[in-house]
This record gives sequence, structure tokens and C-alpha cells, in this order.
Amino acid sequence: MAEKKNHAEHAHGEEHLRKKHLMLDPLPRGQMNAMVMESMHTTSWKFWAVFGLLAAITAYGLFYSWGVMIAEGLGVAGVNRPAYWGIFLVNTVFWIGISHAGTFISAILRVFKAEFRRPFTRAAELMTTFGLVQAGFSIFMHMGRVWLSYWLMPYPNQRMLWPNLHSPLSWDLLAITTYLLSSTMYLFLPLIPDVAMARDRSTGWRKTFYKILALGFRGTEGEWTHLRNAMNIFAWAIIPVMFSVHTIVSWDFAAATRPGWNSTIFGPYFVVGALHSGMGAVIMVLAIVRGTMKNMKYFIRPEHFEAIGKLMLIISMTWAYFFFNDYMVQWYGGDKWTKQLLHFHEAGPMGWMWFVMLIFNVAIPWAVLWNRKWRSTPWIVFTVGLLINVGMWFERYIIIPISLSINRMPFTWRLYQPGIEIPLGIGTLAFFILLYMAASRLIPLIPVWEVQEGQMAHELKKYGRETVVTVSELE
Amino acid sequence: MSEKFSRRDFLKLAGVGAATTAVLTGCGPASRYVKREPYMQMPEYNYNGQSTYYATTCRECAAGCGLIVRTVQGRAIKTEGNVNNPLNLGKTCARGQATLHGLYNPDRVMDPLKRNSRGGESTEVMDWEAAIQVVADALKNNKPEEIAFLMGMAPDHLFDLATDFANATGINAPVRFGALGMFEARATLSKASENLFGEASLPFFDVGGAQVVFSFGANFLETWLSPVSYTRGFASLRESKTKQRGTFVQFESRMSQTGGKADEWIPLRPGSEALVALAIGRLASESRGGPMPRAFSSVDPLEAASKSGIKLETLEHLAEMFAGSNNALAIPGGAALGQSNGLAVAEAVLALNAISDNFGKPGGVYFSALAPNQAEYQGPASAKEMVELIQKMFDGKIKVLFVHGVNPLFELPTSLEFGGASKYVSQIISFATFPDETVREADYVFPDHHGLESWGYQRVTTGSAQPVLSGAQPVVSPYYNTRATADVLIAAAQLAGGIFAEALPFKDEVEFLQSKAASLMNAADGSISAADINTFMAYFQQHGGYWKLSDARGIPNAVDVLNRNFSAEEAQFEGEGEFFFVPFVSPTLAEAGANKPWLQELPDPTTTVMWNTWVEMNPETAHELGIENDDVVKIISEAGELEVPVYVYPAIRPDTIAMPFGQGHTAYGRYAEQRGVNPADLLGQHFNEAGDLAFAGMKVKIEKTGKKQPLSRLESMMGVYGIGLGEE
Amino acid sequence: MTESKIVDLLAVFPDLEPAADAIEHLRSIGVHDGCMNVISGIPVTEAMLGRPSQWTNVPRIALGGALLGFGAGFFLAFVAPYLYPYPIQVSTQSYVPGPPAVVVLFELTMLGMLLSTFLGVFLDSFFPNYRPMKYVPEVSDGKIAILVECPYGDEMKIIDALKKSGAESVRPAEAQHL
Amino acid sequence: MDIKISEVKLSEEQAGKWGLVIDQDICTGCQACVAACAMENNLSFVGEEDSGYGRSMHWIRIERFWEGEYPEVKMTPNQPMMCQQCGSAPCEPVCPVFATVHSEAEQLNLQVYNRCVGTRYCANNCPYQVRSFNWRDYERPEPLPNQLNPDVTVRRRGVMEKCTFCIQRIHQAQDQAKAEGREVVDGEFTTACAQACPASAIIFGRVDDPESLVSQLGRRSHGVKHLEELGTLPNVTYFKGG
Repeated sequence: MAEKKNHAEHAHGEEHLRKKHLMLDPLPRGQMNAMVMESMHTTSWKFWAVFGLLAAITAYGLFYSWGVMIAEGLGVAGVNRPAYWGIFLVNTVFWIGISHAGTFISAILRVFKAEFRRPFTRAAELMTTFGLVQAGFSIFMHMGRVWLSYWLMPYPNQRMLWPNLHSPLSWDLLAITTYLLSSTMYLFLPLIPDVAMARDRSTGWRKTFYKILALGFRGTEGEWTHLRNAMNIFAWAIIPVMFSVHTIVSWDFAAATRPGWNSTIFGPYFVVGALHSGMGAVIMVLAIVRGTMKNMKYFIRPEHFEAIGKLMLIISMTWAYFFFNDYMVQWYGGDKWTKQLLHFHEAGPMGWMWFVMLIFNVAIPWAVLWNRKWRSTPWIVFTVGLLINVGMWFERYIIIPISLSINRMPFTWRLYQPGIEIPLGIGTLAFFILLYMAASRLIPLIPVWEVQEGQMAHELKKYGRETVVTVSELE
Repeated sequence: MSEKFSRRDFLKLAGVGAATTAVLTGCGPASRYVKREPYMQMPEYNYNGQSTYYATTCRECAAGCGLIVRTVQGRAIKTEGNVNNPLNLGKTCARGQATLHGLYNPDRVMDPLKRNSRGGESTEVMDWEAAIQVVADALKNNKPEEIAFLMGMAPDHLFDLATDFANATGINAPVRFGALGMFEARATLSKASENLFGEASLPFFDVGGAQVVFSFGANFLETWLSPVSYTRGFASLRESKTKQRGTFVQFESRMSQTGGKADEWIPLRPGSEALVALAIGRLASESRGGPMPRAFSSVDPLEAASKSGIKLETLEHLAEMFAGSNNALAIPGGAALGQSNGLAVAEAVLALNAISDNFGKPGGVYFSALAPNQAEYQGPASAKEMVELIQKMFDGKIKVLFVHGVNPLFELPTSLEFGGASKYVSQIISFATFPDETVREADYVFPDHHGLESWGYQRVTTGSAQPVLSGAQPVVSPYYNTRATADVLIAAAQLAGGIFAEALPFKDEVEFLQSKAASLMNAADGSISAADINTFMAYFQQHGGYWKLSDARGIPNAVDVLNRNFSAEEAQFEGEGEFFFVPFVSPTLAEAGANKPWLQELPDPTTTVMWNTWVEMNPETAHELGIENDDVVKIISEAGELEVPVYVYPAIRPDTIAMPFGQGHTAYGRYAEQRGVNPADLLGQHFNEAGDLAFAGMKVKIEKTGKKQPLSRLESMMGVYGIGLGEE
Repeated sequence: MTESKIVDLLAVFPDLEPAADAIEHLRSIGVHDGCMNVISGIPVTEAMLGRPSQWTNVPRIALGGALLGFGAGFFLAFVAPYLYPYPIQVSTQSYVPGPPAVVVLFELTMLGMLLSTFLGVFLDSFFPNYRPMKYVPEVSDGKIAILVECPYGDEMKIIDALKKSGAESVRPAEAQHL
Repeated sequence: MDIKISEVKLSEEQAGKWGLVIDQDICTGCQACVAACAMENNLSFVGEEDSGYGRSMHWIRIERFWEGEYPEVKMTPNQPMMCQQCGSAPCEPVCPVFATVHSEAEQLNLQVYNRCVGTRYCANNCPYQVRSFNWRDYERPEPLPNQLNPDVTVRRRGVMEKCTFCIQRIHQAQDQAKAEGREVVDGEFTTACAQACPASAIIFGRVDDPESLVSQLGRRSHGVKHLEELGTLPNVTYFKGG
């Protein structure tokens, strides 16, 4: 890059850098506030059309279909012997995976002070919370007697029956509950100053709404200190929680005695897989937000896609590493059922899925994301993110129903064919987008105060003839 | 296994256990029917949570196994075998287990019905007085020779009653028929017995005592003759505790459930069984040395090998195996007899037994013990005899047909035209408990009780060394407005008066039973005896019947067997197709199980298919024809055609296809109707020399239809056949 | 000073520098640090304004919560199995399974800690609080407001100091509904 | 309450242990056991479509495979598979609500229908794949319910079920023996499948009693316990024979 710079470019270097980096392109806070407020208030007929459509899909796909399934039993779904688990758990793992990106961006990047995170931490955290809601729906759908699901909760009762803490599903319940609660709190804490901002420039029902949400926040030194401390604790503490959640989800499989599942590497493999799909989802959301919401081109710039694209590439490599690790050890072990299973993955009737998974998760990201220009182009990274999500969904599909088809009792092997899972799955997706659309018009999607804080910390500095970005640590 | 404790001991102990935990309750001398009493006057054994056990007889097939039915508060809960009954020693088959699904089937005939037009749906409920009047009028208003009884295969008290009635009044002697008897080729067995040993008895094969068993098509572990008893025999053949494990070889063109248990399965060309049997006889005699018996002298093993498709070495090895044992047994049966040369096959295979001279010896061939009140073996009607009846119907010689215990419209091949003949019968009265095809074509149905609601007895035809008369009693009170056919006949005869009333001078069914049992009361060697008939009948019900204590199997007179000439002719096959067609009785459904949902849900023992009919085809054939599993093919015989999905079956000759019999009902309740097809629709009018239907004597064509119909299988096509696992 | 009047002023500054100047100025004229409060739209650290460090209970509350969570986890993992009316055996695993207990302890500790951290913010900041408060909405536009609330004789002197330091406006602080 | 952390007892001598011995050589695959089990234990029938999709409710199934190709084809010995009542059952620890637990008294693997919430984890983790799930409320039209065994719960949709070794019969025999002040005699009662089996290929009894028939048969050589290598300690011994 540097060697290709010509003089003209050099002359415009500073301007170029400012245009490129949000952090070097500050606007007055008031103007940024106004832009964010405007973005929340702007809805086109297209927005409402999509919103209405999604609401209809949610009503039918999620609530009506679920009602049917509760009334009729799981027979309307495609689960059978031996594939006792199907798309419901695929979706559960998928949504929990999606939810990992929010935490990764807002906690890990915050801890490591990766400054590019600032404008989209909230967009990513919203995904975490709403994704976990869908994961919750999916896991409850999966239960045969969902009306008794409260039996999984530990609560004192007259018979002194407590949940079985030997079961990975109990750990799941604890971990997902912990994660859902803490990620929601972690979404809420940095939101308080922004809703306070919105409160200050709203009228009518929105005023009331923001007033309630802002809890009376003014921005006093004390309030900021408590908030900062809390956010700091959260940023550190939520990272192990995040890792634990997907590790425990992986234990649902790894702790079982089934061939193909009983693998010690499943924990990190699942975590990385979660980040893989999560980052893909973040980049899709950002591309859509940038493309459809007003004023967002200022806040979300190619530099952000570029940075996330880089992360995606690294995660893709890590995923490939874990995948190969798992495959190698399973393959080498030589257990006849495992070998049969691996063969079934590749050559069975759903073998195409296995290859598509590898193409979408590895080949395409590697082919595209190494190029800075491509990974800075929103539609390209959007497409890559979409493919990664499809690929990661396939990965879970391969791990759950396809692997369940093969076991140690060949007399029972049988394929799984989804039934009502399809409308239900589409319902969760629609509901996720619906929640996100509603949230995008109700709460400030851009953490303005964080952006302003970042812009304060960044400046250009000249080293000889080179102008570079420097950032000072404010805290 | 220690020597001091055998399986038989265990069974005995289990019997004692059953007797102590479950006190078998016979109805007291005064009580004839189980009654539902108000709660206030509940008999002590009907208290909440208390089970009462009744001994009775299984009516699902004609074998006559003893049952013990557990009832709770007037409801039958579970059937178990009667440990004391010498026939089944406490065991049951799947059909015996599922008999309760017949009792409590939602589709039973609930009232006496008059059908407004034959074949139509619309019926009128009658009361029993009117129904009995209808029967009485039928008796009175027709000449006796115009009245006929068509009954089920079981030689039971109703058959005795009808026989006595017919003898006294001059109406036609009752005809017993069942598809099982047709597929077992019982007439051929007894005819062969007559030709060889001079006595038309049903042979009994002591599988359990043998060391080497050669079965030519006999599906004795499935529905053949007495499956529970033969299965027990098979178990002791294999039992390695007391002796060396017995060897079992099956000769058949399609591996049956029985063949699946064979140590060697020999897929010979259909029709060559007699030839193969004689060739083995020759080779075995050679191996034993001494003069070549006349019976085997004319057969050429090389020709047998080439015509049967069995390698000569295999024949030699089998012959050596047969000759090498003093306890070798050869059994003819099943499809091998249902061919044009069926009688020759039966004779040739029976002759093989002369090599080990096992007649009347343990592990050999006996005549089945006759039941205690039976003078001679009475086989059910052969298909040829049915044709005679049908012809009489066509000729208008039969005006009234009483049908009980059989469903001729389903069980007889369509080509025999029972349906067509029935149009010439002015009045058809069915006594069926279930609305089957024949009921739909009958003018009246006066439903009998279900077997578990009725009195009676049944003679055990074969399977037990001791003579057995299995006793039946109601274990529950009748659920619907049904009436015992015996009672209906008695009442109608009284009403008709004259010779009819004189022929059946009984108050009711129970009195008739007592009159029949009276001769056994103080007979020697009986399992029970009593001074008065009421006590005797109480014991009879309590123990589930009456049996002699000693072995009464007949010993075939086989002096001349080896000096006879035997025909080694191959069977003639009718029809133009390229495939031998082998229908076999579904081991789980048999002829009358399709209405019981749990029998439908039992996987077929060989294919694991549930709820449907399939046609079995060799993988190689299927590959050549471009047919895959679940492809629907059309099978065309000279008598008819039908469409059925394919099961690619690895253990069938490439030139043979096979279909189970048992499904394809057009009536018979919700679980049976419109399910599968009936291979009897393909069968033509061909018989063997003994008059049995040559059901396996046809060749058929196959056409692809391009349709698919997935068969419901318990097994995994991936795990068992590797289908859908992907190429290696 | 015998008679001290409660000065209650709210000054708005455009930027960090003047606000820091003003604080220094006020301190120099004897206004105690405890009488001043800064309201800002971004988290300005005490060091930037030259203010003493703020006291916060959040970490302590978090620690307390973590202990409570650990206790709950301990109860579930180690005590609850002994509360059943009869022992429940699964597989050959012991009543108190080792590794799963670690999982339970971890999750409940983290849950307790994070919940109490969140609650800690509420407690320390008196959230939620919908009473009228002294506030200017310009703060969320990036201005920095200094709230001076102290017993002081000469109100004018303080106003003067604030203005001199560059305050855009100085007005009596009035509690209002936000 | 005095509960000690249990010691892992791996021996056959575990008190009260029931077991089955199955002789595959004489099993004819006749399905009598399957029918008997269905009748005794109020199993639902599911119809053609569901049964062909791996949803049949059989608690016991008879497996058979093929060896070789025509004409040297052989059917492998019929293999009745039912819950092996593992001493160390993989299905038990994974249930989040203790709906499937180990019974100390009978050394069986219990399924508590009314506690089951239907996560189906146990079925996934069962290496023998012998658990059946109630995918629907299967229809049992009147008057078929008259046949239902009052000693066995009728299961509704969303509940897992499996072979219980006819525990209702075990308890009935024990109660009877207790009332008569004696021990349960070997062979006094048996499971529905063993009772029906025409070949007596299934034998049931106490494995902790060395004198019982099932123990004596079990001591014959060449007995196999399926997937024993997983450490499940199954209670069913198979003899392939031949």
C-alpha cells in the first residue's frame, strides 16, 4: 500500500484518513445526537411492509405452529428414533452461536481496547439478547411437555425434588439463564446514557418511554463512575460466561456416549463455531443497518467491515483448525461406528451438506476476506456472512440430526426429515428480525457517547512525512 | 447349565408358581355366565386391584392352545398360555397375545343385523327373537339337503353340534375350511399318510427329539399346524444342554421365517422337491451301504442336481448328514405341497424318514394323537372339496348357507368364485363376530360371542403327544348384544320343531357341552375325573380342558415304504410369466389377524414390514428389471393382477417372487380395510392330487408401474442393507 | 461568616478545558470539592477535571453478589442432593457429582456477581429516580455542566469565577422533571 | 439423612438384581414377546406412517441382519433388544429432572413417566436405542381401553418410555411373597416376553442368586453382553449359539 502511494494521495493523506476513520471525523455531539434521533424516527412504508410481513410470519410460524405442536405432540415435527433431536436443537445452537458475537465485540474488544468496535457494540449486543430469546424459544419447542418446563428450575417444593445437576441440560439451563440475564444487563448499562440523551430530545410517548428507561440518569460524576466500574466488571466477567455457555452446549453432545459426539475438543470447537456464525451475523446486520437506516453511513464505514472481515478470516481459520483436529482424531481412532459416521457425513444422502459447509465456512471466507478491498465492501462481506451462517447452520445440522442417524445399533439407523420445524425455525428467524427492527426504531442503535469518547481520544500525528492515527488512553 | 435343573423343570415350577399366585378360577357348578354385579354385591375376587384368572382356549387359529386370561373387574387384561395344557405348556404365539384386540375391537358386530341388500352398507338392527325366527324359518322352509353349514377349521363343539344336527336332520354335513389349512396343505399330508401308511392321519413330526431335521417347505415355526408346539420342538432341537445341538436344513425357494433359522438353507428350484428328496434318499442309502431301496433306485442324483439348481456336492454333503444320524427327520410342508405334484413331494419326503427308520420313535414321524372324544382324524375341507360346495351353490342346490368362523370371500382364491356362487344361494346367514367380507355379502349376521366370551371346547388335532380337549369358558361377560351360535341353533331348532327340535334336545349350549363331556367323566387315564357332571365341568373349566395322561400318538406302519415306487416328476406350473409365484401366510397376521391393530404393528419376522403387503424379489432380479425397494409393480397371473410395492429380499431365488397372505381386506374393520393386497386374487384353479390348492404352482409376470409406495419397516434400510449410506 | 446562604448554581461549559479551569478557580476561592458536581455527556475522568476520586461500592457489591451466588451454587450442588426424601441414584455417579458441581458453582457465582453488579449501579446511583432533578439537557449535547451547591456568602463571586473560566451560562439550579 | 456418596459396585452380586438371558439360537423371531409386551404394558400402536418412520412404541424389538449373498445368504440369529437395565446406565445422568433413575431395590433403570418433560436426551444417550417416545397421543378407540392393564400407567404425548422388566409383576410377586411370609421363588413369575416366548428363548430371574435358572444359564460359556465395552453393565446376557 505505502509503496504505491503517489504524491497526490500523499498530499491528501490527512483528509483521506479522516474520511476513512469515524474516530478522526468528529462531528459535534449535538449533531451526532440529532442524526441518531433522526434515524430512529425515520420509517418508510417499506419498513412497515417488511415489519407487517415478519409479524405475520412470526404469528403463523412461531406462535400458531407451536400451538399446534403443543396440542398434537412432537409427532408433527420430524424427530424420530434414532434422530431424537432435530432442527429445534440445531436452531438452539445456532441462535446461541449468533448471540456470541455481541459479547465478543462489546466485551473482548472492549477489554482489548479495539477502537473500531465503538459504533456497533450495541448493534451486536442487541443480537446477543434477541438471539438468546430465539434460542430459548427453540429449546422450549424441543421439549415434549413444555408446560412442565419449570421443573428444570431449582425451586423449593414440597417433595424436595431438585433438578438433576448431573445432566448437561441442567447446566445448559443455568448457563443460558446466566448468559441471557447478564448479556441483557450488559446491553442495558451502556444504553442508559443514550436513552437519557433520547429522553432529552423527545416528546410524547417516546419521552415517557425513554424517561422510564433512563432511570433518572443525568451524567453526574458518581453515576459515570458506577457505570464505568460496572461495565468494566461486566466486560471481564461476561467473557468466561460466554465461553462457558457454548462449551456447555457442546457438552450436551460431547458428554453423550454416541459415536461422533464423544469428543473432548467440542468445547472450543463450538465456541469458535459460535463466533464464526456470530461475526457473520454481525456483519450482515451492519450492512443492512448501514444500507437502510438514515445517517448510518456516517457511523458505520468500510473500515468497520474491513476490521470485522479480518476477524472473520481469523475465526474461519481457527474454525477450520478445530474442525480438522476433531476430524483427524475421530478418523484416526478407527472406531467402526465413528468411521461409519464420518463416511455417512461425506457420502451419505446429505453428504452435499458436508461439502457445502466446508465451502461456505472455509473456502469462501479464505478466498474473499484476504483482500482488503473486498472485505471493505459491504455487499461482499454481507454475502460472505450469509454464506458462513448457512454453513454454520449446516454444521449444526450435521452434528445433530445427521450424526444421530448413525449409532451403535444399525438396525435403528434412520434419516431425519424435518416437519413443522421448518415453519417454526422460520418463525424464530422472523421474530428475531422483527425484534431487531422494533429495537432499531426504539433505542439508539449507535452508542453516541462511546463514539464521542473515542473521537476525543483519536488524533493524527505526523512521523516524518507519514501521518498516522494515534489514540490516547482516556481511562 | 447344571444337569439337575432343566428347562422343563423350570416350566413346571413356573406352572406351580402360576397356580399359587394366580388361583385359577373355574366357574362354580351353578354359574354359567360371568355376570356384572352391582358394586354392592361384588364377588370377593372382583375387588379393586384383584385379578381373576380364567382358563380357556385360544381361538385365533385351529391349534387349540390353552390360555389363561387375566381379568380385572370384568375386563380381560392379558392372555397367557395355560401351563397345564400339554399342547402349549404355558406358551402363546403373537396372535394368541393379541386376541384381546379382537375382543375389544371397536369394529365388532354389535347386534344381530339384517342387510338390506347384499354387498351394501345399509343394515337394520334386529332383536334376537326375530333372529332366531329367521334361522328357524330357514330350517323349516327349505329342504334339509338345501341347507349347508360352512365352518371354520377348528374342530370344536359347534362343529360337533352342527354335525349331530346334520346327521339327525339330513341337512348337508358341515364343511370346515380355513385358508391356513389350504396353505398348510393338510389334505395332502393326510392323503400321503394314507398312501404310505394306510391311514389317513395327520402326521406329527417330533422335531425336538431329532438330531438332523430336513424340512421341505414346512414353515413349522410360523403358522403350520401347531406353531407353538413346533417352536417348542425346535427349541429342544437346538438345546445344547442335554445333547448335541441338532442341525436343521430347510429346502425352499424363498427363505421363510423358519428357513431363517436353518443351519443350511437350500434354495431349490420350485417343483423339484420330490426329485431332491429322492436323490438325497439315494445318496444317503449309498452312504449307509447295503442294498439300494427300490424307492430311491430310479432317481439320478445328477439330474436332480441340475433340475433343482443344487450342486451335486451339496446334495452329497446333505445326504451324508442325513445318513450319518440315527435321528434324522424329514418334514414335507408348505409351498412344497401346494404344487401340482404336491402329493408326490409329501410321499417322497415322508419316505426319506424310512432311511433312519424313525417311524413312531423319538425324533421321528408319528400320527398325531386323536383328541379324547375323537374316533378318527377329520381334516378340514380341501380346496377341491370347497369347489364341490361352490358348484352345488352354483347349481342352486343350496338355498341356505350358514357361515361361521370362516371368511370364504377373503380366504378362498377369487378364481374359485365363491362370490359368484353365493348369488345363487337365497339366504346366507353369517354368525361372524366381525364384519368381514362374507358378512357384507350375507343377508343376516347373527354375531357369535368372541372366543373369550364363549363356552366350548376344541379338539387338539396335532402338536401334543397326549390327547387333548381344550376347554373354553367365558372370561368376561359378552360386551355386545351377541349370542352363542350354538344357543341360536338350539333355540331355532326348538322353534322349528319336528326333527329339528329332536335333533338338538338341549336347553342351551352348556347342556350340549355337558352331554358331550359326560363320556369323559370317569374315563381312565384322564387328567380330571368327577362323580357328577357339574363337578366334572367345573374341573374342566378350571383346568382349561381335559387330556389323557399318556402318550397316544399313533405309529405309522412303514413296512413297505422303501419298496414302493415314487414319482420324481417335477411340478407343472400354470401361467405364462417368468417368475415362480410363492404366496405364504403372514406369520404374524395369518388369515384373520389383520383387524387387530397390534398385530398390524408387529414387524414381519423376515422383512420387518408392518401394516402392509409387499412382494419379495431377489436383489439381482430387481437390479436387472431396474426395480428398487418400494417401487410398486404389477403382478399379472392368469387369474388376475394386482399392484404391490417391492421388498428387495436377499434370500429368494432370482426366478421366484413371494407375497404374504393376510392383508388386502375390503371389509374387516378400520385396521384391515383397504390395506395391502390379497395374493389369493392371483391364484388359479389348480389342485394337486390330494385336492389341495396348487397355490405355489403358478408363474406370473411383473410390470413396472412407475409408482412408489414406501413400506413401513422396523428395520433400517441403511443399517441392514447399506442402502442410503453412500458409496464406499 | 455568620450568615451563610445556600448557593445553588448550574454553569454550562462548552468543553473540558474551561470546566477544569472553573473547578480550579472555584477551589481557589474556597469552594469545597464536595460542593461541586460535574454533569457530562461522556464519562470524563476525575483526573481530567482535577477532581478527587469518586467512591463507588459497585466492586464490593459485585463481590458480595459473587459470594451469594457461590453460596447458592454450593447449596444446589452439595446440599440439595441430601434434601431428597430418598437418595436418587443415577448411573454409577455419586450423589454429588464432582465436575458438574464445578460447572454449577461457576455459573451461579458469575450470575450472582453480574446481577449484583447491575444492582450495585442502581443502589449507588439511586436508580431508578424519577423525581425532579437539577439538570440541563445540553449536557447530552457534549456540554459539561458544573453544579455548585454549598453554603457560601458571596454568590456573585462564584458566578464571576465560573464566567471567567468560560461558562456559557450560569443560572440558578432548579430541580425539574427530566 | 444419612446418605453416603455411593460406591460404585460393579459386581453381579449387587443385591436384588434382576436379569434376562436370551438364547438367540432358539429365538425364532416369531414376535410373540413383542405382542405380549404390548398387551402387558399398554403400548400404543402408532399406525403405518409413524411406525415406518422409526416411531413405533415397541419396548422390545427383534433385530436380524443378513450375512453373505444369495445363494449363500444367511439370516443372523434373531436378536431381541429391549432395555438392558444397565447397572451404569448412560440414560440416567443426562435427564435434567431425574425422570429416569437407578432403582436400588431392583437394580433396574426406572422411567418416571409423570416426571418426564420430554427432552429425549436419555434416548439419544442410550447406546441400545431401546427407548420409545410418545410423539403423539396415539388413538386407542373405545372399547380398546378395556384391555389396558390397570397396573401400568398409560402414557401421554411428550413422555419417554421403555421396557421395565415388567416391574409391576416384580412388585406383585414380592408383595404376595411378603404377605405369605416367604421369599420370592425363582420362576414364580416372569416378564411378559419370557412368559409368552414359545421357544423359551427368554429367561428372567435374579442374577444375584447363583441358584436361579437365569444365573445358571448365564454362566454357560460364550454369553455376550451388548456394548459391554461402554461400561454400561447391562443386565441382559445373549447367547448366539450355533
